[in-house]
Amino acid sequence: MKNSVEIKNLDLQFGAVKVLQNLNLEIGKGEFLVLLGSSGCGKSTLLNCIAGLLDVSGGQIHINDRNVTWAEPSERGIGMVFQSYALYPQMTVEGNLSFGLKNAKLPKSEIETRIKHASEVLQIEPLLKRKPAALSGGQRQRVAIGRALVRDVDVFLFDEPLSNLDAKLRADLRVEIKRLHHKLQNTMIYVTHDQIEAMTLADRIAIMRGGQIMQLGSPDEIYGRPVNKYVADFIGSPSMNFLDGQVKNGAFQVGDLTIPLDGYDFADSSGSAEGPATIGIRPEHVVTGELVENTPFQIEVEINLIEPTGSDTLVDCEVAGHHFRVRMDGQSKVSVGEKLRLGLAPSKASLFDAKTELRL
Amino acid sequence: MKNSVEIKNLDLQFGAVKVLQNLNLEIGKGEFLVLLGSSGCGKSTLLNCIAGLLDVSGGQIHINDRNVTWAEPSERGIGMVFQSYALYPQMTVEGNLSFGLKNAKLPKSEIETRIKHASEVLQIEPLLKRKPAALSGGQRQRVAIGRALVRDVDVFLFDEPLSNLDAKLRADLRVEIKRLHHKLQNTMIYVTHDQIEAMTLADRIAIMRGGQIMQLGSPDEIYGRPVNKYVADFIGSPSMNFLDGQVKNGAFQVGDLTIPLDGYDFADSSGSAEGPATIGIRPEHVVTGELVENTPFQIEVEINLIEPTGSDTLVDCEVAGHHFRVRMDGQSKVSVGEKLRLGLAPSKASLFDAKTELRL
Amino acid sequence: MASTRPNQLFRNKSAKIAAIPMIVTALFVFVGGTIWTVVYSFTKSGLLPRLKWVGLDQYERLWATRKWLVSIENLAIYGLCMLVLVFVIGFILAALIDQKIRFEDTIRTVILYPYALSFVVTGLVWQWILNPDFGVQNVVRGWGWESFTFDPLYNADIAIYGVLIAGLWQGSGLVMVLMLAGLRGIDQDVWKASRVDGIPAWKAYIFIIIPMMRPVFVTTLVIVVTGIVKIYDLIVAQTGGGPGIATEVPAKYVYDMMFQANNLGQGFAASTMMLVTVALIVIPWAILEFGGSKRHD
Amino acid sequence: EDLEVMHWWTSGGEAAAVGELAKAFDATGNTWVDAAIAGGDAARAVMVSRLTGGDPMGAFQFNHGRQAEELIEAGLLRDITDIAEAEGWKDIVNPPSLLESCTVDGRIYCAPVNIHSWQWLWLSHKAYEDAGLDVPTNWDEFVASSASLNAAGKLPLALGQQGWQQRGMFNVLFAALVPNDVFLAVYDEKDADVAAGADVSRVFAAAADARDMAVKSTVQNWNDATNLVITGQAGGQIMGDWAQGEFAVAGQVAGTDYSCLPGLGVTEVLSTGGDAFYFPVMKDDTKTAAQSELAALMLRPATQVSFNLAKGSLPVRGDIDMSTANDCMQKGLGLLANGAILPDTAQLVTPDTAEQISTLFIEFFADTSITVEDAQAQFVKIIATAE
Amino acid sequence: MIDTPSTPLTGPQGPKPRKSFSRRNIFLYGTLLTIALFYALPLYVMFVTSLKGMPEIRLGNVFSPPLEVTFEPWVKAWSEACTGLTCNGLSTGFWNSVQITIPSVILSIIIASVNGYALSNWKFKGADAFFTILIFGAFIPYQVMLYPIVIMLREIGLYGSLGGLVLVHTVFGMPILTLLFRNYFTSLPEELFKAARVDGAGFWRIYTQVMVPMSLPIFTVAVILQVTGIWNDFLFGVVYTSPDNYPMTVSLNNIVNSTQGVKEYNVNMAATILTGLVPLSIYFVSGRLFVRGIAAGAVKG
Ligand SMILES: Nc1ncnc2c1ncn2[C@@H]1O[C@H](COP(=O)(O)OP(=O)(O)OP(=O)(O)O)[C@@H](O)[C@H]1O
Ligand SMILES: Nc1ncnc2c1ncn2[C@@H]1O[C@H](COP(=O)(O)OP(=O)(O)OP(=O)(O)O)[C@@H](O)[C@H]1O
Ligand SMILES: [Mg+2]
Ligand SMILES: [Mg+2]
Repeated sequence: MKNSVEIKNLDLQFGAVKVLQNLNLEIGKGEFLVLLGSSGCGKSTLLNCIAGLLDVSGGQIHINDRNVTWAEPSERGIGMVFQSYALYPQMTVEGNLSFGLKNAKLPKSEIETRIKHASEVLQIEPLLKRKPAALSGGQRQRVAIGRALVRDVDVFLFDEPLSNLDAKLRADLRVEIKRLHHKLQNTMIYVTHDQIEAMTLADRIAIMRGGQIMQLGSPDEIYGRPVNKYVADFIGSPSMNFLDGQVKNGAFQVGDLTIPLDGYDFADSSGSAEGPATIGIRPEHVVTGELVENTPFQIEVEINLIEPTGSDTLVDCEVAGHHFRVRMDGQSKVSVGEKLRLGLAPSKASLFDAKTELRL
Repeated sequence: MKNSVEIKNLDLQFGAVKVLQNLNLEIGKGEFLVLLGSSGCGKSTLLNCIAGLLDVSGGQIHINDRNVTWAEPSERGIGMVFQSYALYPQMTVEGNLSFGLKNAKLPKSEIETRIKHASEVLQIEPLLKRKPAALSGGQRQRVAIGRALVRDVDVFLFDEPLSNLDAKLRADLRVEIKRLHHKLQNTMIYVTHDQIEAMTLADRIAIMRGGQIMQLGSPDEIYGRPVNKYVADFIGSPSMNFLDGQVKNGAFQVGDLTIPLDGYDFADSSGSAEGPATIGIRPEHVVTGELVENTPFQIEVEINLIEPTGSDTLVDCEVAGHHFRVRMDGQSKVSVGEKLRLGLAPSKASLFDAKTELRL
Repeated sequence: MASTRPNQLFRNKSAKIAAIPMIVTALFVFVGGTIWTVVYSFTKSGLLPRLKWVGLDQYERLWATRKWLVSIENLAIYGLCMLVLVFVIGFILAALIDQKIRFEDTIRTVILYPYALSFVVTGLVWQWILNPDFGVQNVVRGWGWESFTFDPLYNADIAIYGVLIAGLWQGSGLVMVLMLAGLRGIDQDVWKASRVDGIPAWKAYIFIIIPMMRPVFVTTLVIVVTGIVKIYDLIVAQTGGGPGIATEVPAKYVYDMMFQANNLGQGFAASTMMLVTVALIVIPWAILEFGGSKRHD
Repeated sequence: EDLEVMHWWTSGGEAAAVGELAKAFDATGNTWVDAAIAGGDAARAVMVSRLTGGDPMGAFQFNHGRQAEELIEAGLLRDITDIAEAEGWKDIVNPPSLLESCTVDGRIYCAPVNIHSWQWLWLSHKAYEDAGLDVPTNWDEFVASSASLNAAGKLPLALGQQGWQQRGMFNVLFAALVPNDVFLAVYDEKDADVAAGADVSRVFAAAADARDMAVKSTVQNWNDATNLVITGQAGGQIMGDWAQGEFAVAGQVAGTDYSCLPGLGVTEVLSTGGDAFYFPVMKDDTKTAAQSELAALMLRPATQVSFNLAKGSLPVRGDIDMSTANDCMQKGLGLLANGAILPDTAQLVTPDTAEQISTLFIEFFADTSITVEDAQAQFVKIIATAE
Repeated sequence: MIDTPSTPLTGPQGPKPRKSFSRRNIFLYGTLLTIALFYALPLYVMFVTSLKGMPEIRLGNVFSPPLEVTFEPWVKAWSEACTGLTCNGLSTGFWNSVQITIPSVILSIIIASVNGYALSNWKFKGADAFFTILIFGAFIPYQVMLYPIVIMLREIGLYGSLGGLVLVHTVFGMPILTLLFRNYFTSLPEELFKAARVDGAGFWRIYTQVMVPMSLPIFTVAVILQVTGIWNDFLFGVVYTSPDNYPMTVSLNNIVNSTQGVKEYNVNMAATILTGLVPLSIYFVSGRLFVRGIAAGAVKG
């Protein structure tokens, strides 16, 4: 048993619209995989296919080395948590948790044990007799997870479980899910379009776009070495700054600036590519203040706009005619119109081909 | 004309439920005020009162020094953007923008000029002939703003305009709104429960709770010197760490730790309070690595959990029996179970009375 | 457990089994009944259905019969007026009731109650009320307005409108309730937006709210139109098709032919014409409305 | 044995009459199971449905006439010739045309039970008194009086605005204003030339008169029209013998408060429409036996007397004592006895034709722009295509 | 907490004064009152007529209140009016009607709701075609189908029985009800349905345990539509059953529609009001649910 979930050449279309195209994915036992992508890219569709809630148009799905392509959802050994929670509104929390077990005709004692265990893990014991309407968002969310938990399955599917919550609750629940994974050690497939969630939770992240997987890798890899401009732009908040220019003689030229590329790790290790390209620099990788002196490339800009977020301060400026953002410490005192010196380290930048948008 | 909006002794009740209680608020001309508070605290209600969409139960509302308590919404010189956008679904974007103007019997040329201007500012010219259903979330949002914009009013009211959007779009639109404010220089009252939005956009923030304003001040003030524990906890993500203990002899005692309070700016400047209290320390104000040496208070902890977010790494640990979170640089390489040295600067901490929860 | 694609016929088995009553009804009752009707419309069936073919004779006679032509014309007038007015009245009532008024329940029930009463007698009551000698006209004249004339049921030119009044009285309550429900489903923010825009309520209803209520209108439309096409009892109870044949309608023609004239063939020919017309309208519409797209939410 | 009998006699008098039949039937040791549905149309629909649905009732009421022909052809109805013969109906039924209507190909399929006649003009004494006129004694006087009645604020002729009343009135005019042979030539032989002739023109002219006289009649139901006559608001009404019931209920006395003119006082003749019972073929022999008993019983003198007195109709046999009948009914009995009778149109034309004629007159009465000539031309067309 | 002690307020403050006789209110309540009167007028006429004796009715003014109130027409309508030989008024038919209405309403709603459920959540190939036919069926005049259905019922041996009538009501209620339920179920969150499938619930279990408990409002709507329709039905009741099962409307029809003989309008009116009481009381009881039901579902198309 190598893989927990294996998806082979999966195709799915609604009528003439191809939503998933020849998709392959292997997820190891106990792995926490996050599917990340913008709205409409097919994340939920993929999850629904795995769960058996949509009939695939082609390809196979294996769960625990069993071909389940045509199996009923309940026979696949999966549990699923929905974006809207989808709690049964007329049943109590206990009813919600036990519904699936009763369907599976489990003995009463067994049902009780499982509910007890799940509600302990999720700390919802005092809520068991309430109906969903009497719960707060976070509590509902936990019940929804509990419903997957009691099924005692190996694979958990989460479809944007946190996207309806406010920022604070979201942060708290994120931690809880992470903790749960540590405790249970089962496979989790987690859909989100929130990249903070993806980065904090995932063992590996799959970035999807238009029904295909763009990049599959650890959060570090995706953050640090995005395979193309789309991924680079998608990951990171505030998002990466892009400057369009040329790679020439081991340096990047944009407008009248020349950024040396010494230390940049080219994808094609043989040599340095040449030609029109885009350089991407994360706002948090731009240094200011005294540290500037140590960087290979420096520039002075005028501050256009300041957004203090408390912990950080975001500064908008212009570099070579491109809108450029810099993240500074929350305590920094700067003001609009002031001049600011910035320093960049090419080793932390990303270069993309102007045409293919692939990493250079 | 001192103030753009003035709210005096405002009361509002639904039947027996008092939603707003004796609320006073003055908003200067051109100010960007954010109303921040958890769900159900009365933010929307207050905004609706200002807009004239709800009849107040007591008190007055002045806009541009005119008592508008009994005026019709359309006569108040306000524009409003709703959480759900509330676009007229069957009209084109242009129709949505012009409907109110046509109704006010403005000359055609004037209507055209205003629409042209608004759509330029918001960059929605290419969308003018489309219907809302054919727009993406962000575009709809801009149309909703445009509808307020064409009314050419001094006061804009926003009711959680971004809460339905995904994180990335949200960040982008936030910037746009900020920019718009810079350009137009009109008064804006903006409701949200997302504190990042509040911090980045506001000139001043009003933190609401249970129909009352807890604290009104600049983002810095609110972030740095919260007046009570509620505000302190509410602002900041990840949220502030709280340790319950005692203030004794100019130091804070929790468990067997003693945190010196030298440099702490007591609210009651006369002297240092004594007795049971809570200390609040923001995760981003805890230092690690070499910098620890410079801090007045240091402690070694074991790492329980790590959450890398790309740009930062959040570390969970335990301090004096309390759950404690630390924000580290995204590049820091630490692992669960490892020991970590932390340093605190009391000057950046907040102290709250254990009973009243007010700032000491 | 299948690793190969299972037989399509047996997927979704329970749903197919559950839909059997619907399929049987659709095929046997509606399609079967329709075919049966069409087939017998080419026969010379009298009191009993009999397969004595006469070709298109029944249709020729049908279209040569003034009563039928008048029926169609009446249905067109009645249908159009009813459709427009029942929606207008139903909507206005719903809009008025939606103004957070007091005694809403009472008013709603008063307006809905005609729907509960059978036509047999409501027709009679309206006959009385519209009767010039002891109805409204009489009362108004009693007040001193001697020249007041209101006798819709006794003037062949406008008799159908007399029926219309009763039809509206009976049917608008249901439309009102449906519309009210639709109004309650409208996002309150849209209302607020229109108030901020300074749009008067009537304008907001016409330009904003009504277009947003399309789904309710569709459901209501089906209910109202089926009621119009099948109108029969009211006419019989109120005017019996009179004065003269001024208020005859197709369904009554069918009924008269079948059960009074004992000429089933003619009745079937008339109903075939009705069904063909309905099919021409309903089927393309239904395909647009219900076919194709999956879920409308 | 239980025998279900279906009919559309639901009003008070009718129900009482049914009660007499039921009593008589129950006395034979059987049980009459009553199934009454008001309204001939609905009732006929039910009867036909029950017959085709294979769940026939024991017996059912139908109008005399050709309505049942198809049911007989389809073999759904029982041949009761043997009973008729055993009971000697041929000799007792008066007029014999009633039995003829029950006969198809020489076999008898129904039992006639009563005669209802349409040809009555009911006149209000009060109305004429108020207008200072004498009560007319025939149709022409009645027409002549209309102007004065009008002047006195009275409605000359009360007419309910329902089709069957208008058709009925036309048929009455037809029967009363032309010689019998003309009537039969048109309705029985379907002679279009006669229908186009001058005799028939007189009927149409009279119908036009009636139309003018009734132009202000705004009531719908026949009994509301009758009420106008009772209260003296209208001069008269042409309506069948059942109208008598209304006068009786209102406490009016024939001769003093109102007059009845059979055959409109012109040709004193009555048509012999009425009701008959049919007996479906049943599988159960005991039911068939019960049917036989019922059929036989229906024409027995005792039943005829009690039934017809209750119903206000005339018996189908002339050999019984009806001395308890009232004034108008006695007039009718006298006519019957004299053989001053015509078959009812329902016995002569198919329902389809009747319906067409009916529609024509409904239109004619409602629309004064239809001329006498037009109407007659259309009538001729209908007769020409009638079967 | 900000609590600036404020100076005494001048000018408009507090709630906007609303005159109870504002133009808006006069218009609103005036219109509603007028309309309510218009709607209530026929009921008034029916009611006063039912309390008059026949001589008074003959006097003619339908609007005048009874000079002499008599309840006899009500008694007569309920328990004395004759239908042929049985003179029990509406009372016998009443129980028959109850016996017809209850199973018909239940069966038609169950079948239509299952159809709607299958059409919205378990769509199979061709389902839409059948649905379109159903909608088409809603337009077919009942009379036309009278004989074909007699034949069908005869073939399946249900002709003349209560079961047959229940079946007929089910069939003719199906189009509109299916439309209603289909639209309602479609508007319920699809994820609930999916969650139940993951929980291993099958077609029926999801229907009974998840969908039905969430759809009480639309069921109320359906009950109202069906109770009104079936309770007031005359034609089917009389054509497809035998006399011992005739519904109340047959008595009503017999009271009202007797052509030859004396017409007792007061009894007619009383009978009609009595017949209408059952649906009417259902409206009263469920008015609120009715609105909510449609709002939550039927409305979405
Ligand atoms: N039933 C359907 N018929 C046709 N197209 C569909 C259907 N369901 C989904 N789609 C399309 O499939 C694509 C993928 O949808 P999916 O729900 O998987 O997106 P997603 O990645 O989950 O987006 P989100 O983040 O908004 O939930 C979308 O473009 C959508 O329009
Ligand atoms: N019509 C109403 N009747 C009774 N209570 C109401 C009504 N509208 C709002 N409330 C109550 O008033 C309080 C404030 O509501 P409000 O909508 O202003 O909250 P909010 O701060 O905007 O919250 P959110 O962030 O969820 O939008 C809530 O507790 C709510 O339950
Ligand atoms: Mg999704
Ligand atoms: Mg709000």
